[in-house]
Amino acid sequence: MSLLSLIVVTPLIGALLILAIPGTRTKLIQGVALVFSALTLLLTGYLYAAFDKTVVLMQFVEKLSWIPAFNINYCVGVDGLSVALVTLTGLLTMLAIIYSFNITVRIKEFFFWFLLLEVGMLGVFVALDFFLFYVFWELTLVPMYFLIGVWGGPKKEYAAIKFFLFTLFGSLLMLLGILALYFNSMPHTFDMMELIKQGSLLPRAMQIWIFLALYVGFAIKIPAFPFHTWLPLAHVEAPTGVSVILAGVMLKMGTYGIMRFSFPALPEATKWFMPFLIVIAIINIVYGAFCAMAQKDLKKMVAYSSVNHMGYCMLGMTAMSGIGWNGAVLQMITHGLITGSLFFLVGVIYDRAHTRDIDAFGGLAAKFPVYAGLMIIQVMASLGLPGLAGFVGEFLCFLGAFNVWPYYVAVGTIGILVTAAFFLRMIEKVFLGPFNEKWAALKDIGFREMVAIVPLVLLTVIIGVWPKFCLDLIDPTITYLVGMIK
Amino acid sequence: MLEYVYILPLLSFAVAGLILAFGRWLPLKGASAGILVAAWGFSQGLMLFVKAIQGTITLPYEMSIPWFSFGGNQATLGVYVDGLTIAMLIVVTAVSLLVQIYSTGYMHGDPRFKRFYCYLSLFTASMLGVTLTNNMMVFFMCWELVGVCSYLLIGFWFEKQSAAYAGKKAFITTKLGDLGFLVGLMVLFYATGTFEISKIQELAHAGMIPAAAAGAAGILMFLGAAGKSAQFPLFIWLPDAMEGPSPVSALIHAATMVAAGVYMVARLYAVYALSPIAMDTVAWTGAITAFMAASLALTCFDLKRVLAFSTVSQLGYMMMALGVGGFTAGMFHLTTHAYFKALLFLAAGSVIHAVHTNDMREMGGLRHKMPITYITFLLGTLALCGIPPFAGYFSKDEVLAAALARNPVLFAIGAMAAAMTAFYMARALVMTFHGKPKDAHKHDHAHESPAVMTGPLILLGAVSVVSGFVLTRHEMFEHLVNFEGALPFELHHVNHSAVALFSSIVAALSMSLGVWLYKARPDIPAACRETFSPIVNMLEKRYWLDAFFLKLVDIGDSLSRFMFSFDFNFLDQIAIDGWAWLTLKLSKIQGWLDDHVVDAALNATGTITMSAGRMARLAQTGLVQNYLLFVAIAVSIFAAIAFAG
Amino acid sequence: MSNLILLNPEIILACAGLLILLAGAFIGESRAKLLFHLGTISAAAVLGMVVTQAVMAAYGNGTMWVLDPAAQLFKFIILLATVFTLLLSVNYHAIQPRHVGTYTALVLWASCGMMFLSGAMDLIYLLISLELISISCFILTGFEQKNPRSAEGAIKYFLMGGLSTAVTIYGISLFYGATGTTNLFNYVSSVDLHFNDPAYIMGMLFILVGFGFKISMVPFHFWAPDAYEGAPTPITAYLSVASKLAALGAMMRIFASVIPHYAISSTLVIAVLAALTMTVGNLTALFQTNVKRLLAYSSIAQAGYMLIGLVVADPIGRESVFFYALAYLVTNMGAFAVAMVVAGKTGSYELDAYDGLARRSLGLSIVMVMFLLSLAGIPPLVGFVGKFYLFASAVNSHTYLWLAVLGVVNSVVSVYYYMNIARRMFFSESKDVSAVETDIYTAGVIFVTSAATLLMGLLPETFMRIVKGCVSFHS
Amino acid sequence: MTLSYYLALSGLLFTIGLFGVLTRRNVIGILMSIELMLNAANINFVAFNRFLYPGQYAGQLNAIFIITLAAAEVVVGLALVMAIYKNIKSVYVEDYNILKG
Repeated sequence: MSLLSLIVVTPLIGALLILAIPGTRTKLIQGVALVFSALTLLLTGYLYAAFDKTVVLMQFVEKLSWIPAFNINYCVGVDGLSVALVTLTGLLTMLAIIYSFNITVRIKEFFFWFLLLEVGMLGVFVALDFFLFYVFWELTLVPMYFLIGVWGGPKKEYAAIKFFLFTLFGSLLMLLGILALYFNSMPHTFDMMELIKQGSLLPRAMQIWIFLALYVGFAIKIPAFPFHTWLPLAHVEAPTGVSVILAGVMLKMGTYGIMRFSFPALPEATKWFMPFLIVIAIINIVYGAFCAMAQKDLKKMVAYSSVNHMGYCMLGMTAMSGIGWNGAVLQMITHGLITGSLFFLVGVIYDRAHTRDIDAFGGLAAKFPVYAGLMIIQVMASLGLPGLAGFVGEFLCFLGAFNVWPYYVAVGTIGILVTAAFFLRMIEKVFLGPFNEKWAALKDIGFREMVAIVPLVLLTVIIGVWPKFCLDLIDPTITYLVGMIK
Repeated sequence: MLEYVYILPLLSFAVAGLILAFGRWLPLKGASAGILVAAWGFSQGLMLFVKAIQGTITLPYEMSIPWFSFGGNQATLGVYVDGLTIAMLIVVTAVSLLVQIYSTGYMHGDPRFKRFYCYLSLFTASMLGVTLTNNMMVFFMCWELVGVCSYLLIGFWFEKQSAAYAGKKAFITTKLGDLGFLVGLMVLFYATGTFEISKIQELAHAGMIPAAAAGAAGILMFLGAAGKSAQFPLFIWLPDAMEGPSPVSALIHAATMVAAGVYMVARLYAVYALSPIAMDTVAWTGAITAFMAASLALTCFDLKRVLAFSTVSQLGYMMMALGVGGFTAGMFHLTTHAYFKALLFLAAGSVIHAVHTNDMREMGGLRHKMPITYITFLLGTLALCGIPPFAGYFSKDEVLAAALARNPVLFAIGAMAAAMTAFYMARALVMTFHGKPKDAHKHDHAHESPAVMTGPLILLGAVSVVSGFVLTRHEMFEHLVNFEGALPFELHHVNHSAVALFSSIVAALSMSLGVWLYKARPDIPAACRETFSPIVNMLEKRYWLDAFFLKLVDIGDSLSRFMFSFDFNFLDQIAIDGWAWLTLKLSKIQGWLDDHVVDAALNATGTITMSAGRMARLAQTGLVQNYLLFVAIAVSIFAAIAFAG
Repeated sequence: MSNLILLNPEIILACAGLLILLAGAFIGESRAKLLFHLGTISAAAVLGMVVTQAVMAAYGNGTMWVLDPAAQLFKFIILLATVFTLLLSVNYHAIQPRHVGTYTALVLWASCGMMFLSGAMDLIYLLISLELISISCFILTGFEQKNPRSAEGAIKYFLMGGLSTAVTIYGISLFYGATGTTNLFNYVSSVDLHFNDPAYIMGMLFILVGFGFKISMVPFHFWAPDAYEGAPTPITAYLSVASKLAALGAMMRIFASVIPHYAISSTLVIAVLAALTMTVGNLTALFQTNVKRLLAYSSIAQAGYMLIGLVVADPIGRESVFFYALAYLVTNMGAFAVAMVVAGKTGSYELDAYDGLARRSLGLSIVMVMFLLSLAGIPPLVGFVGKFYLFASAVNSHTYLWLAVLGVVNSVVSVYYYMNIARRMFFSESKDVSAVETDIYTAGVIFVTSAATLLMGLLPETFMRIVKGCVSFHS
Repeated sequence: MTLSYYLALSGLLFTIGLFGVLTRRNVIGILMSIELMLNAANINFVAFNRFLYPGQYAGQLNAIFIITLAAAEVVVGLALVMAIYKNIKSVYVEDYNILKG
């Protein structure tokens, strides 16, 4: 079994093991979940280390025949585009599991679904066969449904089913697109690399239809305007750990899919769609930021800021240049770290105060310096402060796109301003000003929460100061991919 | 020597972390570490300066390491040192050092003393980064970082709502300008293919950058400078920034950070020089700012705000100088201004420390209580007003001369601003230190500040007196800071001495007028306030610029509320859930059909006939069809299909 | 006549039915369950025979019937469903001990009819098979004599069935008039003559009514929810799986194989009806509060999906229907089994009986979710592979891409009500928290079907190869 | 007498049967109407056999099958009517309305 298969299987074993443990042995279940997620993280870390940065093609490839009737293979591999995302998934899942030790009801089910979710997410990033990709893609859906629906907030059931239906609709359209590609390849295949080679030979109209079908599937996950409305709801209702995964990993599946497949395989359609894509990216940026500004709920604000940030990512993609794509990939990773940690931080205050209303707080910085400090660092990272991770990705996205779409980019910068405005306003209302004595009894951030959050903060700073750490992996592959498309 | 200059910002960064982590175990809660590093930095700067003057080091010096690569481009991390850098380096380290020493007294006993020094170190590090970097991308990073430090320090006493607000206002206003900077940077990148300053300069000197691109980049980046250096119309944040502790005002909002915009224009002067439009924009914005801010200071009663407006006005001078081609003049004014304005702020801080108010109407007669503060403030005032032989005289003189050389209108505006400067400074001096104490209680409790605070004041006072004179000896400053193709420092074709004489006389007259009015006839200014109330009102409203920006914020807020309501009410609830709703409705219809069809099931068979009347009656009872009828209909349709095709 | 040996499974099954009926008259009520076991064993034995025939590639035909791989596949499906049904019936409360013999015999005969149907190559032969199924099933539906629902369901089923049979027979007569034969072997040779003959087209369409009734195609589906709700639950499962799939198999033989695809000018009619079937089934299922009814409407929709493959009718299309039939067999059977278990504990088929089931019996809930997700077509379960296959055939055909798109939309709609059950099980609370017990027979069925649901989803290759081997109908 | 007369008769019978199925309230009546429709088919079979394919017996044979079949169906149908009558005490189809939705 290759390393990648091991990575995908480890959490699955953990999930099955948890299923076998009696539900009353909560400590054991938590332990198993932690151990297996940690193992996965170790393996992904090893993958990160063992990954050859100079090779632009797929590495750690494993190909086994699965369903020969449809020429479907179990085919996995990673390149610079996916390797960091795999590691990110491993990291965020483990941290989210650590954070989720505060879940008190139905612990067994929770961690079972959580590890199953990890299997799906890892699978999406390593799959090289489109059928396999689709299976993993859908595999993330069901655990997410239950995680939101059972452990979520007041409107959890609505949020869960909405998320499910929304994304399912997209993915089924994607399935049709995949099938169309399959039947137009010769010999029929689901092999992504092969389809990428053959896709460009399709007639333009066909490419456009297929692109559209795939795009809807991906766009719903990203989420791109106007398919984003499931996101605020799902993020807000989901329990903290799940919001982290949702924002940190699952949104990236959409952009990853487009970069991995749609753009390289359907160049004509890409060209045709580009003007729309850039407009959507700009709308995401500006509109997401403005929507976030209107929020009174801390979590919803962070959720809408994700719409805005994924807009940057799409902007970078539309550049169709090495600069922009580097930015887009880096933005995926940094958004995972930053927004993930922001959701953790929002969770910390919600666990204590049982409210997320921005106006309900005030002056917390005086009483909770550590919490305030972490929050301010991550907020600054989120609004793109240089020196922290958010900036480099964002800057490269803008820089890349500027070459092609200068005026759109100029409009898009408004998003930066608005993001700064609403985040600073939030800080002002929550942390600054006179201390609201109502919260005098609350405690500052605890050890378990620190364990979950501090690694993300550290990584935010490290990537911000030394982006090479990430970009070295990404750049060669991206340069190669972009060169290939052009 | 030069090889190790990169250590300066790194060390400062490290010290910031050190203070945050271990401050409580260090002497003076970590202040000592910050001061030591600043002192070392200052000594390094001074040595560099001396060596540069002596010519024992070759400039410009550049070194860099690869930072990261992106899509075939390489970003580097490194330092670029030329005369301009050294001049700025000395300003930053000197003021930082003195302010840190001063703050041990000023901030004594503050519960967040440690954090204050952490922020100061962080700021110093970032500012050194701005000064030393060889790369516009890193420049922008540090540029933003100083903004954050400014945000944190303005809002240092964040329990005060106004302080928290002012911090946010400063950050967002400068961020607005930074959008321009960002876009300008991108224009510059695509015009030159690099972020490296030396390469950009080379290309600019070789004329390889198209004038249009240079102009666009220049103007866009100047927006950023306008935000940072508080130029019209973005200067609105600076007066509010006075909510921060006075040492912060002295360091950040008088001497260094606000000068970063000027420094940026100077740094990319080669690019600006390619585009007359960009130059004119800089010059005119500077002139307008100088005039407007000076006029605003006339009616202000808050001591620190008077100084803040004065700072804005002086920054306008510098910009104007750069815009008209007075490269060296502008930078020289930056240097001298940094010292005397820091001095004024620290002295004002000393006063505020003593009387616990900013309002000049509650001061008065303090010169006996606080002699050192008074003397040093007086020296700073004279320097600022441009009275010979103080520092300001030399630099302001050069600025005006440069303006006259290029455009008499600019000169006239500058001269008027100079007159107003002298007047409001005289007003501030008199209201604070002369006359009778207006608030006896505060006056009684006032006392001279401790030595750690007066020490820096005295030092800065000395510098304010001599720096102008010293630095112009043997063309020392010009030798260090110059730009080929800009106006020479000593302008020979205009009557230099005439300009100097004229400006000195104007300043002296105007100052005397101020002193006389506020000391002997305070009733006249009061009467003037009455008489010219519309103008006073306009000035107190700051030309309605604040209102304008607040309106913008309001519009943004409404827009955001509108968009969210669109998002939620339309997009989510109607366009998306609407589909679900429609589906459910459809299924209800279907369910209704089944209810009433299968519900009646065979029941309906008895009542259905083929007659239309019967159908109508059925319609009235709600029983339209039944399932056997469906079969029959299907059968008929099938038959029809068979015969049709 | 020597070929008659190929019909041995049917003959043996029919005889077994007779024997069991007789035994039922003599056996004591306390040992009546033995008859279920006998029935199960004979069905299983016949299943073994069918498998043996398939393995030995024992193919052949008579004058009115044929034994080809497709027929064997459907016989396999039918017998498997029969075994499951009888196992589920063992502990079903509403069957009185003295009627066990009758019940078992009727189930076996109905299965026998279905097996005949799967090889029918003559319309009259086909008609008689259909009637054998129908008549047995009418009785089985009304088997709970004391239950008015059961009787009402049966009578509705019967009347609807009677009408469709009449229409079908009329169609057969027209077909006979147009072609001079009811035999499909003979017909094939004279095929080109009749395509534009109205009598022929009308005949074909009227025959379609009979099939439409059996597979509950809209608008001939109205009986299904009522009969399903009224019938004893094992019979509901049987009707929804065996009866439906057997009819579908025969329909495939006639409409997608014997009569060449291009020759049916009415394919569009079936396509439209397929679209209607999925849509109506899914839409109506949305508001059901009774699980049996919900599954009834769901099975209507499932038939709609399967019709996609029938409409496409090229090899991939046929394969996809065959595969989906297998998938549907295990999934739907399993879902009904779980529904039966839950009703056995709570005494109700209403949705609120599922509240908090996950707290009471996590394993059962997870298995039920698996079945529901498989019906909805979520990977990696077998239902997904089936849908994938169906959509693949539609995409491949180009002409019927719109059916695939509609199928996608319908799948999304269906998830809503499938997940509604899951929601109840996992998100809601119940007052009663006692565990739900499962008897050994039902547990066996649930175990086998759930394992198949998962394994066939993960490793579908074997089954795909089997269905590929079955697509070429004998003609 | 030509084929068309027979076909017309059979068509008429079929339609009458269908009409009856749709309009009778009594279950027995509906059963009888269905029988009419079956007989319409029988007429078809025999007529086609006689006029179009005179050499065969298939049509007539089919008719006999169908008569048998109809008998079986009626037996079961009447039994079901009995069963439901025991439960509901009515032979009118509009009373069979427990199951709906």
